[in-house]
Amino acid sequence: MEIFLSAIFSGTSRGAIYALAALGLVLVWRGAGVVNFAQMGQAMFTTYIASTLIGHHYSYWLAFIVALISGGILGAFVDLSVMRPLSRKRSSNFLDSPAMRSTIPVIASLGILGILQSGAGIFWAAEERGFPTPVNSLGLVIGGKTMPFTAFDLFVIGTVFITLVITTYFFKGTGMGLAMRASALNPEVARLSGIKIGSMRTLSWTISGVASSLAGLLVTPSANLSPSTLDLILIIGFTAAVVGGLDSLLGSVIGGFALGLLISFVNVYDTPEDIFLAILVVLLAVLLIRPQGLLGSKEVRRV
Amino acid sequence: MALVAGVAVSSLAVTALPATAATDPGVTSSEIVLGMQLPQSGPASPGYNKVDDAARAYFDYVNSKGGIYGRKVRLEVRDDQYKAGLTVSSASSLINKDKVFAFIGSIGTQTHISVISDINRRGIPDLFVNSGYSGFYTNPKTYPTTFAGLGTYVVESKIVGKYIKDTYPTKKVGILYQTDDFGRNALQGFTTAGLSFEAKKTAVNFIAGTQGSIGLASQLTALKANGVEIVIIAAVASATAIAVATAAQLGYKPDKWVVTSVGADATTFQTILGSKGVTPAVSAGMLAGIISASHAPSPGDTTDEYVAAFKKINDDFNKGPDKRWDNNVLQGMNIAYMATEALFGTGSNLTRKGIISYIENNGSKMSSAALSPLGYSRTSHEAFTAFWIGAYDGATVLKPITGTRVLYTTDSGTGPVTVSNYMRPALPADAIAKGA
Amino acid sequence: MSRTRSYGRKNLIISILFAVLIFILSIKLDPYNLGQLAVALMLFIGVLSIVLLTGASGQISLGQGALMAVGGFAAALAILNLGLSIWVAIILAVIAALLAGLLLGIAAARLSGPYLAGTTLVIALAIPSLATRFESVFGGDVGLNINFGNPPAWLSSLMGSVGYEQWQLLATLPFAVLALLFTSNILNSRTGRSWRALRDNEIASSLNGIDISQTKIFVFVISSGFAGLAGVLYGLRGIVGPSVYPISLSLMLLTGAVLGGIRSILGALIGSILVVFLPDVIDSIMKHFSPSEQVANYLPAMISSLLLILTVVLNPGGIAHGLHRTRRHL
Amino acid sequence: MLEIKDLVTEYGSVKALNGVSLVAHVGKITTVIGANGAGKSTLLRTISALEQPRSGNISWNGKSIVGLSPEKIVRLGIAHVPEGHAVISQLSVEENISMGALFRMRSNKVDVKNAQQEMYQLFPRLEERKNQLAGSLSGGERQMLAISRALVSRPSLLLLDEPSLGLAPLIVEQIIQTINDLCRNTGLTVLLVEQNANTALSVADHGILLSLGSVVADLPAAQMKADVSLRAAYLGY
Repeated sequence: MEIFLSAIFSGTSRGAIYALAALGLVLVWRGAGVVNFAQMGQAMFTTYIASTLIGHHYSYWLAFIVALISGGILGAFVDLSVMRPLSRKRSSNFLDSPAMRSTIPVIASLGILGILQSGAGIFWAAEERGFPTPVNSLGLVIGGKTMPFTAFDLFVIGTVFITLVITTYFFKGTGMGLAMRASALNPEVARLSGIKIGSMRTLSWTISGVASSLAGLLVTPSANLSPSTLDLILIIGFTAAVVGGLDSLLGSVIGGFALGLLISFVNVYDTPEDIFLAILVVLLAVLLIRPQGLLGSKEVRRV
Repeated sequence: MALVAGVAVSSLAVTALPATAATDPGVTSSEIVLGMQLPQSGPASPGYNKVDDAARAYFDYVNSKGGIYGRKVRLEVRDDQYKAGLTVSSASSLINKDKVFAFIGSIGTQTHISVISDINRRGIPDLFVNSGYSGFYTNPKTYPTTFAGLGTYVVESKIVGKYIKDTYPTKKVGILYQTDDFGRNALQGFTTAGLSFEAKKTAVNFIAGTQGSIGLASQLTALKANGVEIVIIAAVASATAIAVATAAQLGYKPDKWVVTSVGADATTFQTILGSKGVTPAVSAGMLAGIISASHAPSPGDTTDEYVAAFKKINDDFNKGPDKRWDNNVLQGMNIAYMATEALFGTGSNLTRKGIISYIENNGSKMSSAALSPLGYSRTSHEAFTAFWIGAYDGATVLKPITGTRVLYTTDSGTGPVTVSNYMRPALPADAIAKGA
Repeated sequence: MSRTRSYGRKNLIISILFAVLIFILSIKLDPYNLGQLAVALMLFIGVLSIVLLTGASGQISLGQGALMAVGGFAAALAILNLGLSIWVAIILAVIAALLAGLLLGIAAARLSGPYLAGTTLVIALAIPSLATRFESVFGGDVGLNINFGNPPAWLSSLMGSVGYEQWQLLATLPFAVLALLFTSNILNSRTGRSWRALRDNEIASSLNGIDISQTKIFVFVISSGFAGLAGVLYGLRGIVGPSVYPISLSLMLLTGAVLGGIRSILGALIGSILVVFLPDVIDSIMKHFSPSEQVANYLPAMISSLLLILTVVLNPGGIAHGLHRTRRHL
Repeated sequence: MLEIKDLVTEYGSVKALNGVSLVAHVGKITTVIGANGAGKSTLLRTISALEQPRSGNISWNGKSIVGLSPEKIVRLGIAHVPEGHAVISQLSVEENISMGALFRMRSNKVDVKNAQQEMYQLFPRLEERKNQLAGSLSGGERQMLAISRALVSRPSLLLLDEPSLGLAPLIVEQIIQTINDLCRNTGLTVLLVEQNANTALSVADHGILLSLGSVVADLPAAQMKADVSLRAAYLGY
């Protein structure tokens, strides 16, 4: 029983982080039509910034805020320096087919990932570091048993929930959110409606940068910080986003928790070596059986 | 089975080696070139990336004292990122471009195995490899030029396993091991030593290190739920730190933690926890009482003459990005120290065959910072065959557990664990051993 | 028809010239560069698998390294357990990779763009992990030792002494030439044209009677065979194991393909030479500036990532496209 | 007044517009008719800057608008309803309408609300369905929605591309009538592109016949409607 509960609890707390990573991916996919494979690289980079500040005895919360802001700036920079020039080039003969149009940004994002990882290597990678939590991380006691579930885990879940509510409200309840959705869904009609789609794209990269930066800050305490720390989170986050439906915010969060539990149960009742296989199986199963995911809308995009 | 193809090629080629005069590559009248392969970037690099700088610092020290028979030692280092595909290329670069005389201190079982056959086939000395995989050393006919730079995992597990069985005969013993060759080798070693584990209950594994330490909390909960009182951790130092910290969060306080020597590094332990906001005083408290085995003195034991001398050399000569004194630095220095000794011992007419034969014949008499005897002989290329059991005190120093240090020795086969009376040779005045 | 035949003759001549050029280099180069050139040829075959897949048919794969692993492991098992010669093992490896490609292709045919990219990325991670899952068969993290062995006596007697790296290169060469010939012929054939039609407009090509999913699976299978071949040869340098085929290998192939020119065979060659030799060039330039250890270690990766982005943004056709344009201007 | 002079627009090396000149007067409906591929849609797309002209000039109320971005042009009061009932099917009806007025939101919130209400009065069926996704609407409703999306920005020039395409005659009649009323009552200038020449010419003030990217006739609508030979030559009936 204790082991079962522990599997549930650690699955939930990891799931919250996967949810956040998935949310970041969905934000850029919805806002700019790009799956950003550099996302967790950006998160890693901003976590290093936070870690450096904390190392210089600044408070956690200052470092936290600075990391989120730099996450936003980094996201915007990625868009302005690479993705926007790329979308302008869409008339070139290498980008004229839909297949290549969706492939080229993926390749570009891998290049960005490479730059961020090697950059972090140059700046910071001589030593391995940990990363602190803002609140105490002693396990919750249930019936005299300490569970792998801490105040920090609650903090993470709370943060994910708040992020979900804010982003959902932003998209559904504000004009800016509507403009962002419109530009992603149909750039031409959006432009004819007077929406500055370039700015909207940049904005979604910015918001996603903040969300991923948040994911980085929250996931790193349970691992160690190194340039490639968060690669795995990207892969799990992607799978979570696909499971939930790549265009659904709520779906991505549900997908994140589902993946967290799945991985936790594979880990506890099978073996950690099977985690990657389990991820692959789930991903393929969803894509082949229900390609739009749990909550994705069917007609949005062919996978 | 896996090694069969390699064997056939290597044994064939070695007999065909030309008789070498003093014209082996990498040796001139003024210079000896050595090569080292290790992960300097990428996920596996933290910690290990200090070994080359430490070794180079020692060689620079030797050079500042006039070198070896007037020859300065130059250490060429290649980053293989812990990817075997790159190890092959970087070995070729060291052999063909830098024309190294010998390899020293290459790090990693899974990387080194990709080049060991080729290095041996060419008759290049492959000195003091930083891998505890006994398959490299126990049969010199297979890898005639390869010598260990660590005690084997099997020897260590047998010694620690026997200690646990003798000291805590009634306690429930469990193991937390990382999911890779090192973790599995350790599990196997402790099983050989007579400890028995039950998968998923008292033997649990996790994905360690920078990939996010997946499942650590659940695995520790499993150990806790199954009433494990003695927990052996077989993981790299950073993952060990995270494991101990996670257990504390879970309120899991086993009677004893036992950490393998690979994972027992006080500096890494404190650095990792320090960057998580744990003060040095608290992390020292977490470390206190943890049992580990070592073939070397504790890096924190500055009363040890080797430690003191090496630390001074490190301060003066290390130009690496992170030169903080720890096990990795001590190990790097010690390998360079032993290499220097062997180079001196071989004589001014330095050849590859010469140095191999010197280590095979005189290796067991060589000195090193290690408190353990060296197992080098014509029939075995194992390095440290003895370990002493210690526990960390409150000041992060590994101290002999019974007050006086007892060395236990055994082999990588099925031989018994016995007490060793080995006495380490004293450190030469200039901290440079000149060989027999 | 006659056009196809003239293409065929041209391709044959180019392939022979290519073989002769590499053969001359195999006599001229020093051992280190021989080994590097051998790696470049192995990766060339791997990059061709991307030229076929992404360049010609518009499907992306970040998991070619996994297919290389399939080839490598199949060959290693055949050599070590069945005692087969490496040449037979290479053929078996290609067959194994073709089968793996069929399985993947059936799934992949329904995916495109980022979905396909993400899925193949997960594949790149999951397949090598099987090696540790079934350690007794695949040798775990340590892997399985195989190698090219010693050069045959007839070759040594023909060429004088054949060095270890030289033999790696000479043993790889025929496969690279075959891959080159096969790729250039298939891309100029009707099959190749139907792939390009698919890439440029799926709907139109299905109206023209091309079976979309069958064609996609077929490309995937062929491409996998190439990757498998590259994988065995790469493994024959000493070892087959998970750390030989990491994700970074898949990304390296993609980088090579994009830098050289993702739609060009010449580009594949340029790209694979570039990813192999560029780090060496950067190293030798950096030596003059004595950079810090971290800069020295991470700069090559940074430069190749930077080149990747610059290529995609400024010149998506890669170097080959640039050359082609320059030639047209002259 | 919209004034177009010697406009040339190319797709690659194909000239879609080959020196088009025309004038659309304020408060009037000007219709551009022509066969498929005559360059009608390209003309509208060039005006709203979705395509950049190779040469020539477009001026609105005396000022050149060439080189401005589509977003800017909307802000000058030029609204374009592109071909094919262009709405965003994944957004609700209400969202589609408000989308058209987003850029005025900050400057005049009250008027935006009013404009939205006016759209529902204009097309009551849209109000009934305002929370449905646009994708679930019928073709006619979508066209109404597309027009509302454009009108809600309170344009002074409406570019309307093939509103009748694929719709039942009754619906076409209704839509065209609405446009006509708007034009007569509010002084809206309309540039209406149609393949269905009869319908277009029956409401328009002025007709322009385009063929292969060039203007072949520029006549009052009634006159063009009566010219049987012109129709036979260029429209095939």
